[in-house]
Amino acid sequence: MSTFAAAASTTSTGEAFQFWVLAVVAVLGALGTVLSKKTVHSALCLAGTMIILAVFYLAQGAYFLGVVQIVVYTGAIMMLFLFVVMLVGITAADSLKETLKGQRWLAAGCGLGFGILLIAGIGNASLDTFAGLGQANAGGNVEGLARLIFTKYVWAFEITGALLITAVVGAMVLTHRERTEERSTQRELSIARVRAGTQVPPLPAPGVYARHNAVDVPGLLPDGTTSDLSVSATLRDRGQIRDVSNEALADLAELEQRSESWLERSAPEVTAPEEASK
Amino acid sequence: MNPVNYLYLAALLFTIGAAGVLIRRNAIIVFMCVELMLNACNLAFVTFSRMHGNLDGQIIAFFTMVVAAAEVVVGLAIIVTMFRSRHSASVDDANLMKL
Amino acid sequence: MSFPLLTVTAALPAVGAIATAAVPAAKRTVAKWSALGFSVATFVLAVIVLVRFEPGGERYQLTESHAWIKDFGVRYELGVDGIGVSLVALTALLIPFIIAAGWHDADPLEDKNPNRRWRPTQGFFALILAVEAMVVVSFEATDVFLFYIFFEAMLIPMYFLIGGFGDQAHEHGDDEAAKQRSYAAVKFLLYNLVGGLVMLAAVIGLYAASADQLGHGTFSLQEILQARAAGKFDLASSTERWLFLGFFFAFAVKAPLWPLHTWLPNAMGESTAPVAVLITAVVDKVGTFAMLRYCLQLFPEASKWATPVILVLAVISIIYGALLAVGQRDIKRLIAYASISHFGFIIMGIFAMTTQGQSGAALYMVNHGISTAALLLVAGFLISRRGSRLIADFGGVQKVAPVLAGTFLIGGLATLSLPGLAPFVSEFLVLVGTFSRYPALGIIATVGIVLAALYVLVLYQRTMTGPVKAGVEGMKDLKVREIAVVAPLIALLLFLGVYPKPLTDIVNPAVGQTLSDVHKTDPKPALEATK
Amino acid sequence: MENLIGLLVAVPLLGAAILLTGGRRLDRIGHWLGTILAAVSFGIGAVLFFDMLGKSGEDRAMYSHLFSWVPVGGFQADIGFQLDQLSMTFVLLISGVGTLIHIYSIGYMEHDERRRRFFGYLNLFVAAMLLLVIADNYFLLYVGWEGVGLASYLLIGFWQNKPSAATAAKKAFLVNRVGDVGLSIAIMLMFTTFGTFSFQPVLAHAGDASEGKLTAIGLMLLLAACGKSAQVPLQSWLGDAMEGPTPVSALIHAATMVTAGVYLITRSGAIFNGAPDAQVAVVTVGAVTLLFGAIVGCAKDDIKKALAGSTMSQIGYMIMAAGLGPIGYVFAIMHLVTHGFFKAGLFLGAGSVMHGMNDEVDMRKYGGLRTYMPVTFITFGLGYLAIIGFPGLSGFFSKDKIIEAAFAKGGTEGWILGGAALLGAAITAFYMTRVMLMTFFGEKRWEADAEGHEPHPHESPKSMTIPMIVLAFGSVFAGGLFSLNSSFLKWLEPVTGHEEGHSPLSATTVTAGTMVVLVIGVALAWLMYGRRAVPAVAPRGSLLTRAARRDLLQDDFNHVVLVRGGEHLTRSLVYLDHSLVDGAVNGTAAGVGGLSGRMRKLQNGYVRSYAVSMLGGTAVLIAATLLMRAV
Repeated sequence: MSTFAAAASTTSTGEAFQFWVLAVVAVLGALGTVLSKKTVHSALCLAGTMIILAVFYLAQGAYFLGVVQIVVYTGAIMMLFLFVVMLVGITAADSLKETLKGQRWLAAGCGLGFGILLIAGIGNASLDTFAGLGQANAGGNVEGLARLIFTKYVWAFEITGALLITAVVGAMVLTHRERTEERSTQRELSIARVRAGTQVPPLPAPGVYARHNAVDVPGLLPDGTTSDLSVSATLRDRGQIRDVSNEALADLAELEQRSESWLERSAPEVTAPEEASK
Repeated sequence: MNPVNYLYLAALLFTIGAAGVLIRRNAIIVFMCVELMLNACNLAFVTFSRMHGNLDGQIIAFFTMVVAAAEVVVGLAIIVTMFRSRHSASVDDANLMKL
Repeated sequence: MSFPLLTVTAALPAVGAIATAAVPAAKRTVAKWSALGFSVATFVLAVIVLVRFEPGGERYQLTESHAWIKDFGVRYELGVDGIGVSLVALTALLIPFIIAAGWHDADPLEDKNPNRRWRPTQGFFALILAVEAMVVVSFEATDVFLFYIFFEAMLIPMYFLIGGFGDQAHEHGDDEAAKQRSYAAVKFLLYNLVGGLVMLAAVIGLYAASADQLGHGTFSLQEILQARAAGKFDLASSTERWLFLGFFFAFAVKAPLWPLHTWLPNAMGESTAPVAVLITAVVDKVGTFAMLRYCLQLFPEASKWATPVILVLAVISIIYGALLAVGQRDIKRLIAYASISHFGFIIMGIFAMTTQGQSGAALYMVNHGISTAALLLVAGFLISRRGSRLIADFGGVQKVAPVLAGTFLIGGLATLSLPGLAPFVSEFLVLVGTFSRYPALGIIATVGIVLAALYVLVLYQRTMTGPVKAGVEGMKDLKVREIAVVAPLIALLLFLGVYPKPLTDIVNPAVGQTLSDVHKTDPKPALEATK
Repeated sequence: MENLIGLLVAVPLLGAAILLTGGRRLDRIGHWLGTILAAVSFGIGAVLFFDMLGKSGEDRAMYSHLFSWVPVGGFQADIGFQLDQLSMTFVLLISGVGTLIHIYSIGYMEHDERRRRFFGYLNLFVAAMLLLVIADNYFLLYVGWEGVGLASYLLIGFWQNKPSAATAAKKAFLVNRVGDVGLSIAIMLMFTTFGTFSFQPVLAHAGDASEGKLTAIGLMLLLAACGKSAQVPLQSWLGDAMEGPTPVSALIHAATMVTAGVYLITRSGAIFNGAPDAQVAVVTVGAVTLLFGAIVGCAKDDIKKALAGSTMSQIGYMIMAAGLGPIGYVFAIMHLVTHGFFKAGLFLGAGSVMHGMNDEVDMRKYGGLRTYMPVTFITFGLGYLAIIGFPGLSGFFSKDKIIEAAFAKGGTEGWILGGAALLGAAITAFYMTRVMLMTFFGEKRWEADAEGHEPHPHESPKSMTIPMIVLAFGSVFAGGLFSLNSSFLKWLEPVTGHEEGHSPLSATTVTAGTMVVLVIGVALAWLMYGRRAVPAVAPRGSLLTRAARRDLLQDDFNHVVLVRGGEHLTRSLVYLDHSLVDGAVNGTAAGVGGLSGRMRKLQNGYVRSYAVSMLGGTAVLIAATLLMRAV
């Protein structure tokens, strides 16, 4: 690994090659994060970018950070994101259509100008001498960081500890829902249901027909139509109901065909699946 | 190659993130974009630390991560609560700051 | 170090304000008496200051000096010269009368619910004392920054006094009165705030100038004066002029000088008579006083440079104010415009840059305070009896209330500066002082004398003489409290009119020093006659 | 002795203070107190007078310096008194006539519930007037000057419930104030010229000053004199001043206050001597006024207004005499004193008539009163003879001298002035005879008034008649006494100086001429009012008559030009102050308000637009730093 950190004002071709390849990917990932319709996709793109950044850290001799980046960011934080996406992601598919008047143009303008300025700034800053981390990492990168953290930055370190604790408590307070009344028993619930008069019997079970036991398959009502009630609300909202009634009816029809032909009898006209699914 | 390119990359990423913050309505994605910006900064820090040949830059980057973690925790919690209260994660729905 | 007399004099009313405000809501009378007690105690202290002050001694006496904000060279410096000490005395003298005159002005009206949390009475008197404290400090301060702070802080209590406690007497009923009142209060605040902010810029500029002239920035008046005397402090004329204008603008708004005067009639018209007295007789004096102390002493050259314009504005104020006073339908507004005319005289005297002019101006501040107080307070009694401020609603009052009419007439005569009453001396001094350097202006200004007679006598004729108007018949004559308020003021007017020497002895040295600051000497008479 | 001088002022002032602040408990003794105090100050004056007689001519003047009043730099005003023969003459006149009129008022104001206050004001007036004449510097004189103005304001407006009275009082004060401006400017000029304004140094060094300055001072003093002495063009207030109670008219507007102008000019003789142009102005004013007043006097039917016109014209004589310079000063003062006697007497007589006629003032409603009120008739008659200059009575001596002096001025100027004086004498004879005839002769013309009670004329009480008698004595003998081996001349000469004018006409010629015009005037009046019956309602009369009834349209001029114009000016200024000065400020306020109203639209509450502005801001900052580093 020391080869990575060696470079002074220029880097090894290896690193250069690696940079040019990965940088492109990282940018693509970033764009993906911003532009993809579905939250999950942007989360994944972000994760990718982060991993690439981790590689860059390693490449620049920040071994500890590189690892932390992978473990903490990509491992923990992104997962946290995904959890929340699952919790919240019902409206995940949000249109990219702009509602605020002129917001997009402003955003484009500011972003562009900002970027240009930033790059210009870097450009005309004289940054060609790179000391490299050779002797800084001599005693080992982790030890070096540790020495700094526990000497020079110990105060800040303590503060961050406090910050983290506060954050945890804050998160708990925010998300914790205080239960104000006694948890209602089944009896009370049933009574309430009868009172309300809606859906007194239990909900129909999904996946009737032996060949289907998946929860995303709605059950069929006696008339052959499907009952969305039989599928969990989440799936319903996500529009992830797999409607199998048609093929089921098709199989049925085929079965009867076969039996008729075996019995040398004219089969009765099979109701078209469309009408059946009405 | 001159390592300055890392900085250019950082700038680019940062800008993309910023743009994302500006144009996306979904709070979660906005958040991710913020994370992206933070990461861009970290990259810059690491590059600087390499440039100066000492580890302070990395330390700062490290602190940034910690703070980012805390921020994400609280932020996501807020998003969840917001979603609970108004069944939407769109930042535009919360414009109570309007005069 | 010696006993901090000046600090105590300023602090006592402040303490009084807190104490008065702390009185429980039910105990209204207690609050009144405590306010009166504190103000009287302050007056006693002021008298002690007056006695301890030796005329012709040090320029600034009874000085106190402590570092306050080291980083900006702000010091807590107090000290009084002849003019300052007499104005401190004036303030301390007037406040008890103001309080006594406003004894019932802040009583809650019956129809409002009695047990409300807001305590107007306590607030009223506490605010008056607060104003007194701030005014006293600004008369005593010899540190520009310290002065500035209190010069501005004054506005806050005044704002509430004007906006919160107007008299209900308005031609269009209470709601209209309230609306007018808040308008007046806001106008007052904005005008003075703008002036103050401009001044703040100039104050900072002064600090910067001193920083690069003396090496360390300072706000201390004395230090700057000594530095100039030693030739170490010498501003470029352009800088000096800008700074001067910054200061002068603020003071001209406060004074007020035409055309920055329009806030005064509103403020005085809408507020109760005692508060109006507070405005015109006490608070506005800070403006003219500050011209004399800061504009002239800090920026002598610029003052001389601006003199012609200022004098013309002052003369305009004199004539203009008098003419508008003639045209008013509202007693208090009339008096307000009369005051504008008088402030014109004061400013003219200050910038005539002659001994007579400036001594006259200094006397004028004191005399105008007393005379206007007398006139306005009587007018207040009159208005509160009739429940109207319109001149047209009165007539034949002297028939039913001769004492009231008599005191009103004396106040009026003092306002038109009749010989034998104090204002005459000061007005004539101002005129002579101006005339001896700018004859034309002096002569134009004398027109103001005739106009003064006009508006005062017209006011007296319309309100007091003639057949008794409807609504005036049942009018009661002055009560003992009211006479106790007015009589001492009148006595003082007579005394200072006949024997102003004590006052002039205190004021003259200060004026002499100011004139030497601006390097001006009185013009010599055409031929020296043997005295 | 010198210490007594202050008391002259202090005593009546004390009286005023007591009476005005004393309250109702003094109502019963108030008038006596006032009268006694006035008498006391007359007594003091007498004592000083005899003390003065004891000394030789030159060192008769007494000085007393009380304390330094307004010491500011070169401006040193003191409270100090100077009592020389000139002042002494006035002191005796003022306190003497004053006392008499106090006594008279006891009876005259008997039925007025505010009598105490009236006496307070009278005392105040006496004090102020005495201060005016014994002050030793112009600044202190100014105090007395305005003091008498105040007293006259209070007394004219004494019956304040009469709007006419209140207005008249205000008018009097205002017109006087205009004059006072003249005086104050004169004082300023003296200060800038001489560095002082005490009589002695100023008058001593008057010669050294440039003529231009002296002329300016003189004209300003003349303006002051015009205001106080009701000379053209500031005479308009005197007629209205008759709204006051008659004793006031007698004391202030006939005998004393209105003569203050003459005092001022005579006192400042040294200045006028050095400024011929100013003197010309003075004599012109005097001549014009003496004709003006006389003409007005001819037309008035109100007895007091007629007398007021006569006062104006007599003071015109004095001013003219004073304007003649050293040849006239003494006679001006002499006429002033005699006039003080007979004019006061005439007014008191008029008052007594009114007293008997339920305050009826219209002479056309009198007639034949001589039988009803003999004492009044005789005293009034003597006063009448005195004023028209009947040989041997006081008016004869003083007025004759003035006319001589006028001729003695020499040149065409002398002829003009003399002619004017003679004409004035003729008119005086005419209108006074008219008054006399309309009031006391002919048949009775009064009838029951609206309430139906007929006036039954009766003689006035002793308290009123005695002063009239005393004054009548004065008006008969004073003149003779004064001109007895020209004692008055000798008495005043040390102060005013005197030089004999060389008249183109001999004294006897002048006297003869005076007699002739006198006879003509009387005869004319008798033809018009004595032979024919006087119509009870005034005939329309000639254009001049109608103009004269309206004070020769002078008031109308004031009304149109000053009052109306002033009203318009103030009204438009009030409007401008509101719309322009105030409007500018309010406009700015409105503008700012509107702007902020637009600005607040930016606060739309959308996080993202806030974010945009943040980013933009950052961009700007970066750009700024870059630029900074670039330059």
